[in-house]
Amino acid sequence: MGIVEGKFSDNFITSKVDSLVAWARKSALWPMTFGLACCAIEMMASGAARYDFDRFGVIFRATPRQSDVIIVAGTVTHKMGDAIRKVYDQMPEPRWVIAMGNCATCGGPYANYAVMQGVDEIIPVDVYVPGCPPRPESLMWGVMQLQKKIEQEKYIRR
Amino acid sequence: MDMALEIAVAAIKIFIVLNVVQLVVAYTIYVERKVIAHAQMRLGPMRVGWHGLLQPIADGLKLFLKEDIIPDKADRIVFVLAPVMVLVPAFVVYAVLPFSATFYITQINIGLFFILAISSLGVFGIVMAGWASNSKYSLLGALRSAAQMLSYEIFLGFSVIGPLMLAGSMNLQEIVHAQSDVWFVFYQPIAFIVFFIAAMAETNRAPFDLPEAETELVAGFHTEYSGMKFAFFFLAEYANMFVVSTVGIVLFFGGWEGPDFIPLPGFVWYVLKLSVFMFVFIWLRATLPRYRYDQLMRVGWKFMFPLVMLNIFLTGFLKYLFL
Amino acid sequence: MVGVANVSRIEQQSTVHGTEELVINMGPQHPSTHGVLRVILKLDGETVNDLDCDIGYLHRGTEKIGENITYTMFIPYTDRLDYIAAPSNNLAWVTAVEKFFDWEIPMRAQYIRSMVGELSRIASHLLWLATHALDIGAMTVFLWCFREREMVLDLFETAFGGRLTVNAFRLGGLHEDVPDKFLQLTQEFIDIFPSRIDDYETLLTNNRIWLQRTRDVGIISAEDAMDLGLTGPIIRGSGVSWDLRRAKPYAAYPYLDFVVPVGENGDIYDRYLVRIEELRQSTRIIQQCLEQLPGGPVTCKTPRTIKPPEGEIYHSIENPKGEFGFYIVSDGTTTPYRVRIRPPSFINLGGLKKLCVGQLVADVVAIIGSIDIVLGECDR
Amino acid sequence: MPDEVVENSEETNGAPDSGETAEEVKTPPGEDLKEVVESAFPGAVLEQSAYEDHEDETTFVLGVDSLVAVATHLRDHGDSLFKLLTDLTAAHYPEAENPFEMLYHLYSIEHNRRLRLKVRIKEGQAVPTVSGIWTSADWMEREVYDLFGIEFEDHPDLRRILLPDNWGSHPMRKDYPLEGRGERIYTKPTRKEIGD
Repeated sequence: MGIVEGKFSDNFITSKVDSLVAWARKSALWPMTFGLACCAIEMMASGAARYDFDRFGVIFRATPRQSDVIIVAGTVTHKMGDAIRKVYDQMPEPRWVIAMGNCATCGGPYANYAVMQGVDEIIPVDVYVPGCPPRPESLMWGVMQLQKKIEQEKYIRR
Repeated sequence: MDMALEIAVAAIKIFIVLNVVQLVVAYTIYVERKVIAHAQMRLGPMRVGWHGLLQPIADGLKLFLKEDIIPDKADRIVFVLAPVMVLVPAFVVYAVLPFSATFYITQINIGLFFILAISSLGVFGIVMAGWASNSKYSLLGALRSAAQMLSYEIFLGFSVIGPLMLAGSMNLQEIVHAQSDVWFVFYQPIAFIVFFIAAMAETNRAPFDLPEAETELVAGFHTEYSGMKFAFFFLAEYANMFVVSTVGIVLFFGGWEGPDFIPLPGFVWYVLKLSVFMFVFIWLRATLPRYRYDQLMRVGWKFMFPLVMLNIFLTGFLKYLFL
Repeated sequence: MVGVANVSRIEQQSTVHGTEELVINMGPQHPSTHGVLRVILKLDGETVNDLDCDIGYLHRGTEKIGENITYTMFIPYTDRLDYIAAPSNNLAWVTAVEKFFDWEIPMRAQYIRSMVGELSRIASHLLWLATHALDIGAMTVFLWCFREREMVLDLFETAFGGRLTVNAFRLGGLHEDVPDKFLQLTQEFIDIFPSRIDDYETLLTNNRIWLQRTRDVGIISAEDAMDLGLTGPIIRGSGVSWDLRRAKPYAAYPYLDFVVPVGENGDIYDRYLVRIEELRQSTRIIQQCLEQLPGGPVTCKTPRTIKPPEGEIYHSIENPKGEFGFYIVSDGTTTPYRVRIRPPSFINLGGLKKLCVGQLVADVVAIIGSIDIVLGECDR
Repeated sequence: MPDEVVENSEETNGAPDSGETAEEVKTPPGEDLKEVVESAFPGAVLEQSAYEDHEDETTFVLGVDSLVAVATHLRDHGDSLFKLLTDLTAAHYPEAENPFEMLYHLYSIEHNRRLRLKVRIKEGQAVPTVSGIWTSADWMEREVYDLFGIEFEDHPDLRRILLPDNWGSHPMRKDYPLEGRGERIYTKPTRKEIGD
């Protein structure tokens, strides 16, 4: 938002502007296709006919530059960690992170040498979706939860 | 005084066309999402506005508010200029497109020539984007795009010669008038097929969407673009679809004129025909796999090029015999 | 796009020739590498000169975990190896462990195992077809395949309660008998499924673009396939009629009638045809299972703690991806001493270089798709 | 597509393949294979075993030196034709005299039978590569190198494959802990080193 971000006091106009901004952002959440493991399959199912994330305006983009939210779907290994961080850094602000599944949340069943115990060790997570793997409904809940969070954020208000 | 009035009228027209077209282009994206969704037994956008009608506005606003990244190693000036270079030619072309018998911005004698000339400028923007991004995916996408658009430009150019010979003019209005009895598509089926295929390739639409082949090159030449700059590329693609569809309608389907027994205003006919064209474009995208780079070139040079040449000779010969 | 660690030895050699070769790095995050595979391509124009795979981005140490938990506890971990066809993995593990004992597995359990195994084959091949077609650019097949895949997942849900990672079988049989509704829904599914396969074929089999993209691309001969250790539909696509369901039958396969489809040329198109035919054969097998399904118990009497005698066994089954096996060393305690997973994807992926060199970039994507890898089991 | 479908003979359909598994005489399984090996390399099979006399579990223990020759012979000989290297792996027995066991699972499509070859080696001892015999061994040897730290002589490209290049240890060894990155047990950083 650049120069106007957080500059104005609370009043009728600024709150309306903020709600418009929030509406635009929450209505066009473009996730990055970041399938890592089992959860990626459920993420694909979420985009497919039965669950159809397109209804919420959620369409998967292939490049981090054009996406708003990264859904970390699957086990994050130490080898993968660098790549995730890099992708996250390539995304433009404002950006959000959904940790999908137990592995991305806390390492899940893989408590061993190769697996990072949760993606929040390297990038900040907004919504944790539990499940192993979470059903598409759960992911949908996660996206809606994120939409609620976006609604509450302030943009041009202090 | 007349001069001032003319300029004012032109300015108003330009303002209307530009805004309406922009809005319509944005909604084409919405329609595409809806049509493809239904082809795939989904619903498409539903939650943002009634049946997702506000979706394009939300998308646009979000992209506008997004951080605008210029990669560290990119060539900054070219990087910024590239989306403009793509979008401007796409919209400049609207200056000569006839939307109905009375509604157009300007009418020039070399209308078709103007369209071909301007629309081929778009490829510069794409090459610039690919080069300036300093990313290998972008570069490969841009190279593919350049090769594809330059070669198919030739077939596109040759395929319109047939109708031109029949109409005997390059003025788009006159071409439409020449079709008041029979649409040229019936005289020039070969030319139309070549035109249609070349038009798909020109606009980088499936099955010729190699430059932005999502599964191979991430997002092709606009991999590194974010926010509004990316929106420019997106808009330009659909604006170009509009242009080629309109040219196709003018050259082969009698422009704004419909059969006499159905009295509808010219503009309505135009919109109807345009919708059909657009629908076919989207339909093909939902159905066909993607061509490979070398196959694309082979189809072009070995199949379409001889075909369109043959068509020109045939048209000339028949015209000499019967007219 | 995302370069990690060193861009390997290929980059260092890239300026040997006068013209510079383009080194392009696909993955680990790339839409068409089917997970977290990283492929480093050395290109001359659009032709692939050399290729190096970097895997291990999903190495979760499953084998090490297997050495530290009991035999029963390992079943859920097998789900997450080839997560696209989870029941198949369960089947491989339980049949492997059962090889230590001389248990008499009830026939009802055997039939249900075969049936669920074939359902998972359908699920896996559908996902393969979906993503493979998407890689080549056909969007709609993806959605159609997912429609049927959802139906299969619903069946799993009815029978075992889970969609993707189902934990379907137990040592000695099944956890519980499947509900009648499952059998009824399975019957309904296989009644409509053949016509759905016809739908996919309408879109692809005779589609000219599809033919051009897949015919004579990524050819591998039978000899080379054996040398590279390729198994499953790939070796069958090259004309070797070898299927572990036939060669070393397990579960109820000795009593079932099916055809092992083989290809001729060993190109992508043949692999496609083989898998499509396998879908039909799976439907046939499930039909037979439903017809012949005997009554009775679904589990045999097993000891309270599973302690296999000392020794080592190797047992493998025909997974949708190829030969999927376990090598287990038992030291007579409740936990295995060594668990080795024989991963079909890992070994099939080893053949990628052979298949890709000399092809175009766009073909690499198609070839990766035709190998049908799943990284969970490739990296373990 | 029907022309590409080969109907397998219906006879083999009813029962497990009976050709090889029939137990006509009470000899331990794999006796014929042993003869194949011994005919060319007398004394090469150091031990022979099979779990509960399962035909598929036939195991030969070989010496490190004779491995490549025997393996090549088994691949090419008409009575064995083990053209498929199903699996190549290792196991670690820290207490044993030769703590590492290399395992080669062979399969013959023609004869539909399996054979397991074993080679026992010492810590730090290199094994000759079999990637010249079966190309598929290339990656599997890299994996063994990665997870067990066993070196392979003449391997064309011996690098780590699953773990990052800078890992520094070999997690599938028995002395490596399950949890935590194993480097810690070798060089546990002091508080001073961490900068705490």
